[in-house]
Amino acid sequence: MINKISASVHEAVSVIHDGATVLISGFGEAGSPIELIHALIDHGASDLTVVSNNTGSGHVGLAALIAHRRVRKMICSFPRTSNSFVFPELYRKGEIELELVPQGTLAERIRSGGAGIPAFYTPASVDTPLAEGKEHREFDGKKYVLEHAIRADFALVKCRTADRYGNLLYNKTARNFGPVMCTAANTTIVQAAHIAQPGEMDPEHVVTPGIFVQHVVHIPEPAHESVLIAENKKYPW
Amino acid sequence: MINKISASVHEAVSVIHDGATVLISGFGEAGSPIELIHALIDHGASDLTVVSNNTGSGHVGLAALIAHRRVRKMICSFPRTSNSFVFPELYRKGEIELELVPQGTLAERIRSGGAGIPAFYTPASVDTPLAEGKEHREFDGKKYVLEHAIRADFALVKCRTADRYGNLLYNKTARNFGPVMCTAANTTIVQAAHIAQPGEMDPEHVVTPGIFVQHVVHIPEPAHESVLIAENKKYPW
Amino acid sequence: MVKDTEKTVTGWSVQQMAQKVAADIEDGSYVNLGIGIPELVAGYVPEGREVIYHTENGLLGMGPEPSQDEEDPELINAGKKFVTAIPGASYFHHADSFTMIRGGHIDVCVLGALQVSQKGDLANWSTGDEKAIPAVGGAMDLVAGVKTIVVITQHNTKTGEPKIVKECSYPLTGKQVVNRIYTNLAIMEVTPEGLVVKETAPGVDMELLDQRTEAALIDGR
Amino acid sequence: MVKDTEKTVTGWSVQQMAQKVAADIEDGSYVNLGIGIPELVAGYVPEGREVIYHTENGLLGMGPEPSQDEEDPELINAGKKFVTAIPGASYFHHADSFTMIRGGHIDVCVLGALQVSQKGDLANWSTGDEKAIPAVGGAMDLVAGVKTIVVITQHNTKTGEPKIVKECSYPLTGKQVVNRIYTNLAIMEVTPEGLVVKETAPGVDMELLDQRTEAALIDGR
Repeated sequence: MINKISASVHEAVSVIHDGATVLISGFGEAGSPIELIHALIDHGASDLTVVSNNTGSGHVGLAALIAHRRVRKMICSFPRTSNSFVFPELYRKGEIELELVPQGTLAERIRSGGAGIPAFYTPASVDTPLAEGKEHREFDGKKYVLEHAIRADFALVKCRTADRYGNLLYNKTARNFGPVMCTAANTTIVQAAHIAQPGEMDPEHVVTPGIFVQHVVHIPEPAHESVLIAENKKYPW
Repeated sequence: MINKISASVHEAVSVIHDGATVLISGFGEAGSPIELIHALIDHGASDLTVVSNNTGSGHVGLAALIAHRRVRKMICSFPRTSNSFVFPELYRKGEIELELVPQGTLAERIRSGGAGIPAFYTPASVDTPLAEGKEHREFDGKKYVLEHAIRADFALVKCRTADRYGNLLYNKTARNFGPVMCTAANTTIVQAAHIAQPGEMDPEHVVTPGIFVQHVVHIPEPAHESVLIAENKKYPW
Repeated sequence: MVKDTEKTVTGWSVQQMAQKVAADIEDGSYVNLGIGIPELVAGYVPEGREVIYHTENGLLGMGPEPSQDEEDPELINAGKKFVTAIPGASYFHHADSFTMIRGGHIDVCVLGALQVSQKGDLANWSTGDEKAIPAVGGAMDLVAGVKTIVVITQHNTKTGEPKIVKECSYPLTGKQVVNRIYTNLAIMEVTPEGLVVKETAPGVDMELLDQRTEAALIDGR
Repeated sequence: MVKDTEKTVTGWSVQQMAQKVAADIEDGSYVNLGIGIPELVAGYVPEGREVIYHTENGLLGMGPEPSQDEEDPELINAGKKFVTAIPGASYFHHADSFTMIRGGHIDVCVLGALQVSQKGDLANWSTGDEKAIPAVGGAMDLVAGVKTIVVITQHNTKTGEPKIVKECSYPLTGKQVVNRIYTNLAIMEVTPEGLVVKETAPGVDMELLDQRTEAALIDGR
């Protein structure tokens, strides 16, 4: 019987090795797999390359992972937000690398990684510093830049509901990067607030088919990053 | 008020001009917009380039469109099936052009057309006759071929349910090429068996967001191609 | 030789600018609003028009701000503010969201600017300051893909520097991408002939506008 | 100098071949079955194993054939036959379906063949006949993307020609893509050293196999 549900969050992330590339879902706090990230901090893997739209807020979640100096390099589109202090400070000191990628290019590079497309052309960033040094090409008289797929060792993704096959449903705009990230990692680890029985999800509604998911962890009441920040929490507590 | 619902199937297809490129959804009969195709035959546009996975069966739907000599060129992955006679006969006589494309490459070329990606690399068809004369390139020691996006003037798509915004739900494996084709045409015309009120569809379940659809036609009981063929029907009746 | 009037004329308020932008958005348009002043535009859609808002983090059919007890940290816009979803909305993932943007499906994008050039070049993501944390978000995809790019901005910086310039000195977001510019002083259109002034705010004439603008302007009022 | 036994030995039935293939598919595998003989494999999954079937027209979790009154023309497989969906299934569009294929997410694909070469080249879509209507479907994507490509085929054509050859004479579906070959006479594995015979059908020895095969064979039984 296929059963992708892990016994614990710590077991689920225990496979993550030093030097790994890790995709982390979320747009701001929406969709950020905060319990998986905290378990990753406990687990201790370091020298990570993290691909995520932002760099986390306050001293919890992704910001805490960075604060613990586990991240060598961030690949993201928007590394600063109102409550992000950790990344900016390390970046200014030259102690963390940054690859800045336009948001749509980031999403498409990840999708391509999952879809076996090694590279594609996009008009985004042409004639800007972000396209400098990259290969350009004209199609129908318009300029495009070649962008390469992102594939990762692991993906950490938050969703609303999962079943033992790894089929996933998301919640509103917390869906964001989750579905494409699930496809682009060798091992995708998902935290789900609800566990459904197979067949409970209408096959018309499944957003991420189980084939893209390797491990599911049941986190019934995931924390809200903004609430933790308002409470001045710092991980580990 | 946005209302994309057309008064009639004939009004909906009346915009299609001679020489147009038309995407037609469906995998075999599943998802084939047979009423839209019949209206297109009545409308009379010719010299069409049609992009569809197959070439139709019997003497109805896409096969009838081809039989009426409205199609100059087919772009498809599998132009013959058990009941397809029309295309094979014209093809053997050299009276219709064929661009044969691997099925996954066809889907990805259409998706790219809809996504503003002019070209991408794929491993499919490398070292086969279908890649001959195309640009090849190595990424990480593996060979890939460059494929170009397909964009069309029109898309004819069948779905189960639509609302006035053009949001769509599909039915089972009749979904197939519909969602990507909706994105890749200047004008997407959809036939829907049911019309829903805005908000009736759960926003989590919408498969094609309305932005990709221009016209919706209500066809309450669409014909089944296989039933028509079993009855030896020929369009126009 | 700065006249008194030049110093005191402030032109339109940001609300009035937003109203001008909204008036020029056609019924049935799909619109993406940038963070900040562009968000005001949603409040001024004229009676009888229906406009659908897209937010690049995965929602088409974004509705107004929720009441405080309806706030949902998993229903936010690209500026990470709480929003709602209208009946007829849909959620989707980021690659699909940027299919809408890059694929030319969004009709209008309203963005803020650091600088706009007379050729329509836009700089709105970085001042090039070495110490700043560079952050681009979806701006480069938006200007590359959306059919009409509208800039809404103060005509000058707080220190009086021109923002409508001959050439942008800041790093570009995109080259020749802006179609129309709405400032507190004027509405301008980028044309092959140059930057054409379509309307000026009360108390603003071409002389004053030229003094506040580095770009060459064509009077098209 | 053809011996009597060579003419009469037919080896395994297609059902037995399908059973051999099924026995070698691991528990929990995601499997795509080609049209025809490959479809038989689904009937022989050993007790206690759960295998998920993918059909490239947009279904993961394909179940067995429906009863006649459950047949739904909008629920079909890649061979356009009526199928069912298991609890835990999902529907998706073609680009997502080929993300599964091209992206390396499918574990095993079982395909028929016109010819397989000793290096694992596969020809299964065209005999190159000028009058034939060329049709490729998803075969080229499958062989390019799926982790393990298994061929199930009669060892020889109806007229006795070898199908396991040194070099394919028919147009290729893919080069060096096949991992294992199951015929009525033997199970063979494509290795860097060459084509290794892992098992032979009752009454089949290497001498008979060599006579029925154009490719060079290594006895690895």
